[in-house]
Amino acid sequence: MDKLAEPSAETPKPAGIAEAVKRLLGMRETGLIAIILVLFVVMSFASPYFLTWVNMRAMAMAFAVEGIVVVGMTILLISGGIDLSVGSVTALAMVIAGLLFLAGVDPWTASAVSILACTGIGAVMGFFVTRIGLHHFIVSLAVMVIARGACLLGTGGRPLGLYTLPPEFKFIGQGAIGVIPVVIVIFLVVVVAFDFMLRRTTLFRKVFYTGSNEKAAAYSGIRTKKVVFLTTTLCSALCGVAGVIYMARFGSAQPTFGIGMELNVIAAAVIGGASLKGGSGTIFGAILGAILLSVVSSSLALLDVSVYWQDIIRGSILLTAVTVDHFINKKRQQAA
Amino acid sequence: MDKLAEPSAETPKPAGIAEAVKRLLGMRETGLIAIILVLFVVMSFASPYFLTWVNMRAMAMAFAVEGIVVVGMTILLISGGIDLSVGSVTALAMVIAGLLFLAGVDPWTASAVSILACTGIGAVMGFFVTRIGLHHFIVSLAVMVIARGACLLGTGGRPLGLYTLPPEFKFIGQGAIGVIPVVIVIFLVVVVAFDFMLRRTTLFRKVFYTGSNEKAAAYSGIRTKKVVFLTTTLCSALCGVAGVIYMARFGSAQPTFGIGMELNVIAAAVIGGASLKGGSGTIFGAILGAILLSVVSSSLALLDVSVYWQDIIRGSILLTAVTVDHFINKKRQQAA
Amino acid sequence: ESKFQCEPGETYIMNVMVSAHPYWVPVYQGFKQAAEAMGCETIFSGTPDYDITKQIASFEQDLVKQPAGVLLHPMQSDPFIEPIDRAIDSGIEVVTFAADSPKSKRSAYITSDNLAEARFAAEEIVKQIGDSAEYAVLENPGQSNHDLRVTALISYMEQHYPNMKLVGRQATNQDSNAAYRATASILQANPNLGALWIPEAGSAEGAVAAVLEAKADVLIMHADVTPTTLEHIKAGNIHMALNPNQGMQGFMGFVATFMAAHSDMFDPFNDYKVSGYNPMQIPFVDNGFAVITKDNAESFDLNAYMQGRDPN
Amino acid sequence: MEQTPILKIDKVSKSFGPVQALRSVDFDLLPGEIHAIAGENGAGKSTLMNIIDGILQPDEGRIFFRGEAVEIASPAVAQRLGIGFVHQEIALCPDVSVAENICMGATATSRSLLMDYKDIDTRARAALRELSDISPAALVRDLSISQQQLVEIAKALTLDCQVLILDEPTAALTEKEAQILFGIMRRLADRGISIIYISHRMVEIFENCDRVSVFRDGQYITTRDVADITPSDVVAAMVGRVIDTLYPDKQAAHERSDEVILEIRDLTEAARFRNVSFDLRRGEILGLAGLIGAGRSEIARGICRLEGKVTGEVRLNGKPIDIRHYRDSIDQGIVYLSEDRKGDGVFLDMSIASNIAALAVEQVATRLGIVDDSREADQAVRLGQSLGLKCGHIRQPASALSGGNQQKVAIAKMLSVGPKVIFLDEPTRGVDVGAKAEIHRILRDLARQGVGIFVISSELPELIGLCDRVLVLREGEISGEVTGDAMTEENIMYLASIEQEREQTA
Ligand SMILES: Nc1ncnc2c1ncn2[C@@H]1O[C@H](COP(=O)(O)OP(=O)(O)OP(=O)(O)O)[C@@H](O)[C@H]1O
Ligand SMILES: Nc1ncnc2c1ncn2[C@@H]1O[C@H](COP(=O)(O)OP(=O)(O)OP(=O)(O)O)[C@@H](O)[C@H]1O
Ligand SMILES: [Mg+2]
Ligand SMILES: [Mg+2]
Repeated sequence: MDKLAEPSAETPKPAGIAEAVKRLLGMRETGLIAIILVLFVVMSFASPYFLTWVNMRAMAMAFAVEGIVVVGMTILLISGGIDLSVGSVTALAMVIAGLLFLAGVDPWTASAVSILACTGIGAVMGFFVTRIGLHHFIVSLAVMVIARGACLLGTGGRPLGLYTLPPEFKFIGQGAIGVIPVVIVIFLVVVVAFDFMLRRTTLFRKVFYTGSNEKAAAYSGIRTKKVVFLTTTLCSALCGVAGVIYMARFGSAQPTFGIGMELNVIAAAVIGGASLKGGSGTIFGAILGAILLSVVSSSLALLDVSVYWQDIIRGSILLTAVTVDHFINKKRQQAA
Repeated sequence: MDKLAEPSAETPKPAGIAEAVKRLLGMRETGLIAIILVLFVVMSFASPYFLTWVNMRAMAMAFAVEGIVVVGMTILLISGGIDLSVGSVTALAMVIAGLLFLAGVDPWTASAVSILACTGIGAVMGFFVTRIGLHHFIVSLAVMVIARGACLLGTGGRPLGLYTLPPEFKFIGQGAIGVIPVVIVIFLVVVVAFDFMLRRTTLFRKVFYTGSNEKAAAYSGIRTKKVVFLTTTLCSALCGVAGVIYMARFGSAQPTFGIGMELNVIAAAVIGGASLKGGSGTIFGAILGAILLSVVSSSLALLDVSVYWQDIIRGSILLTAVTVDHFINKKRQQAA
Repeated sequence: ESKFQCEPGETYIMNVMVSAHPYWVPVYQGFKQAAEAMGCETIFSGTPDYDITKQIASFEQDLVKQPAGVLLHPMQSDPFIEPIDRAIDSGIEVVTFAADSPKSKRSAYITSDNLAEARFAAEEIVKQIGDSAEYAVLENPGQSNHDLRVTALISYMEQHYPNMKLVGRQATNQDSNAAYRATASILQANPNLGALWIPEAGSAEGAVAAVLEAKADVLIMHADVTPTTLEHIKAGNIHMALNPNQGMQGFMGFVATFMAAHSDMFDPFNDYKVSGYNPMQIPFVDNGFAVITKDNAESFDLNAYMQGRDPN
Repeated sequence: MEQTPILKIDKVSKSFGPVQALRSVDFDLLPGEIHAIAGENGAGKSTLMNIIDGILQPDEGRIFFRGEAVEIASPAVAQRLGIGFVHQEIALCPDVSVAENICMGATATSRSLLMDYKDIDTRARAALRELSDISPAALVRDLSISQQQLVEIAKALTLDCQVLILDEPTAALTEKEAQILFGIMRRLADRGISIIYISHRMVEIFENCDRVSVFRDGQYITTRDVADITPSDVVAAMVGRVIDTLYPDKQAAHERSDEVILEIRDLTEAARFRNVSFDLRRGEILGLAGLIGAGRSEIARGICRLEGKVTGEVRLNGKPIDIRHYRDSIDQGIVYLSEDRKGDGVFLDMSIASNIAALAVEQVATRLGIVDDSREADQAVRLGQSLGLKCGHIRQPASALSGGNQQKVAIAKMLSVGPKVIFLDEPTRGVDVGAKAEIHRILRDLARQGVGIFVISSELPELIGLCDRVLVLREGEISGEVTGDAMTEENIMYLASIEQEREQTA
């Protein structure tokens, strides 16, 4: 007690399996992993189709692109912000890229411009939050409405058919490398990259400082406004990326895409341990949260549960899962 | 500055017009009132129909019932909570009361039972938040899904036609006392009562203390968990009231009613000065926020603005309004 | 040799989005009735959400179960091209209904003719209030069949009745409170409004409330029906509703899917053997629509219809 | 004199995970006595008080109140028993007026349905009257830390209590307010109210208290009448060894140099201070004294560009420097230690190591900007050890530390960048005697190595003992400077409050 010691779980030492298990048990995400595993075991008994490659692929495809948005949202939440506009901005990304493509721009350029435009939207939100001093909630709510309006205006409310997208471009959304769909590869790259950066780089460390105690961060010489500006912009930029991938995947741009997505995405991050007050959260956890939500939805569909029961069961599983996770986590912290 | 004033303009003293104007200018809500006034002036030039009694009445009817939910949400926000389930719980209130009525229960009893059931839902959320220690966001998200599921299950997804509701009951939703619709009378009673209570009763002052600094409140002997339990329950109970009034008003119970209502309601409270971090907010301000949102929507419809432009304009006005309000408020605080 | 009968265990799936929506209920009843007549199993599937990724996932999960065919309501046309084609390549036939994916290899499409509905509504309005009056529409941008009902009516009026004046066009997105607000405003701005066309029933409920409150004399017509609008039709507050023939949609949908899966019954006079496509191709089946008025409203009570029937 | 104690603690233990904060502690409090508790940082003082107030529950042991065993399940129960508590870490509601904060306890137990704002105002005024001229209508969020501390005290005074606990109430107060507080304590004690007084300032204990109990490492050591012992006895009992010199040697005459490190000219910020000019010389420790609200913190924060719009010139080593943001200031080697430890000094939910690294994460990262955990840990261990930081391990969150140890984390953070000039605002607030001596010694060493040290402190003995020269600030203007033998409490107080003296004589 009197000496300054490092905790055991930090510096990786070649200490064998016991050590590895102990470290795993010490992680914030352990509870969530356990819950998902239980769900997998139950489901593979409940349905012979569950543990098939095709089903796994379908489930993964269902959350992979949204998972990219979850990454952006998690980082934003850690910095103390929130973004309700993710659904509309993702749709707007599809619409902008789609309109440019239909106007004759090649799809790669169109995508780049679209992602840039979304980044710009994020920058505008960042401006209102950091310079004017408004709350993220209200700014992103306004932008959510405006971006949806822009989608409708740009398309006249009708989906854009982009059947003529070249196959190299569609490959992003529909192709596969070996048996692994490209979408999932991109998703994994984004997740691994940002997970690493968030845990290890000085830049993203400042995101934690800012979200944990903005004033203390400012008193540590961190330009907290820049940090928040950055995370706000990044989240929209990742919506842009997601939108472009969706376009390649669906071969169309839908002005009504992503309605209600924000709650799903925020829920995933929060289930995964991100705090709505800022200062804590992990990409890994948030993705597990997204997986949990997605697996529950997919399982109910697979089991042919009556639609009238599905929402009730889904909500109850969500509540049970966060409760169980909460207790596991409490136990873990007491043990530490 | 040196005398202890009650929160915002309180005890009216016969102090002359100058004093009254000064007090008005000192209020948190002044900026919002100014913005709404400007909107009214602009609109009455833009459309000859705007400043008519019938239009005013229609605009008031359009937000009065939702306004009751805004009251509950504001109090909950002040205590540091949030509730995403308001839309589904309002719908569930309609469905429960509707089903009971169709089963032969008299509509008053059916309504009372339904409001009680909603109160129970709030109590369950309160339990999960205060006893288990989960976050309001995630609990109310789960309940939002469950309550919607219950609506679907109860009705098979089909709206219930309640055309046979007795006229005395429909009077709540469709009647008028003199020229004032009953709905608006109920709304005003709820608003005035809770505004008064929130400012003047010991019980509701504890809501502010709890939201401002839960620890400090607890150290002062306030049972903060009880307070949060209460505000969570109250918000759902008011959703129940709103649901029953909607039923009387539309003569039907719609299982899909109120989707997306939560964002609207939270936005109203936040525009009106409630903090998402808890500890501050007023009913008066929140209602002004609701009025602002509603007047903008009604005005755009009155001017027959193209649908595709409406969202863009609406979002932009929202953003402009909160920005202007922010600056007015800053000025006011500097002047004080 | 094939008959119009299923093998034991042969299963057909009907897949939709927003699966709790009451619209699907009579459709699925029709689907089931045809299936029972032909000794087949059915499953109702899809996603409760308005979310295309979830619907695609549920469709792909349907495929895992190796059904003989899927009757699909694709939420968007193009995103379903690849999944539908993949299903057909793996031997599972797909027929679309109420919304199409025309560029896919689906073998048939069953739907109400929204253009016909719009034409009918336009003629009825003109018949009731004359050909030089004011009318308004509520709409739900982004949902194709609702869009079509509105845009087709407007262009039909422009073409055939140039003196009909469109004075209001508001998005209410099936939300009755939004419809109440929009209608109230339209009534304010246009005291001479003669008729209101609404492409779905949810908005109609709010619109009626506004019209009644304003004591305005406005002819309301809408598509689809709910118990509340039905009562309003009986009471004369709503003039008329046009309801797609959902039962026929489901029944024909099943038959078409079955036929696509049993195309070996059929040897048509064309090149299918050389080209290798499914000979069972029907570009478009119109399931028709019913006109609901005061006189026949009794027959359109869904709750009465569903008495004693299993929704699943 | 055999009295029955009003409060008796019997073999109470408490642990937080692996940390045993209290081990079978005994303690008793007599009616009408002022009972001091002394102990190093992390000795368990606040933990015991939190148990008495019902905020924490003991793992073992019993509490007797007026001879009866009681279970104090919550602060509400404690209040009903008549226990009032001024917390070490300020716990007020920022969005609520001073008056409502002060009367919050009464509101919590009030049976009346309606708020009686007039009564609240009257009572708040009464409680504040002697302490300060803070407006009861002001929002707490607009107050400085010391003002908040006064509100916290006023709040406890309104309670009709039998036992009043004061956990380091004077840490952020100046002599003047502290003396007022002691007067009030005396009067309460005379009325038979028992007071537990926690402080790291020996002088206060010996001037104002009747008995003193000493804790060490979560254990109860002893209780003695103050009259029977000396401060060094208490310190020896606390630390387990004798600390001979509380303050390090001052700058010797031959060390004195005219070389100026930091030159401040005509520093002005409209509302808060005017025309502040001074030089900070190589090797010296410069102090800044003043009353609460004189603007001392503002000057330091203004120089570092942490707040306000300041005009004037700043020269570092003779060269004018242009600081736009605190980051520039840090890059130039000028750092500031905040007086509000909890509000802006530490990141409570982040690890100790990350806290210490916050000022320059780049230092513990590779050139590519990848944080190196082991370097971060090494830095924390190194700086922590040099300051005598006491903690389980450096990956614990800062919230698990005792108040004084959090302060050490904040100081370690400053030192991590190897600064040229350090502004310290109440640097030893809440730090125990031993650690304080250690911090003083470190500051002196740094000064000798050429670092410019600028200390703001409300504790005059600290300024006098530590500094080579003290500037005195009065209402935003420098009213004088004292050095050498002229550095006495009387002189400083005189310069800090001339205006008031004049007003009084006039
Ligand atoms: N919430 C907590 N979690 C873990 N450990 C804690 C917690 N609170 C206190 N401790 C530990 O308990 C011990 C006693 O802390 P306490 O705050 O009682 O000390 P203290 O005597 O008041 O010190 P100081 O003079 O610095 O205020 C310390 O080792 C501290 O780290
Ligand atoms: N955020 C703020 N808003 C309004 N007034 C403030 C704020 N911060 C400080 N003040 C006021 O500015 C004056 C100077 O405060 P400052 O903190 O510099 O004083 P100080 O000499 O450091 O005294 P202490 O820190 O002991 O209160 C005080 O009257 C204080 O109330
Ligand atoms: Mg302490
Ligand atoms: Mg200060």
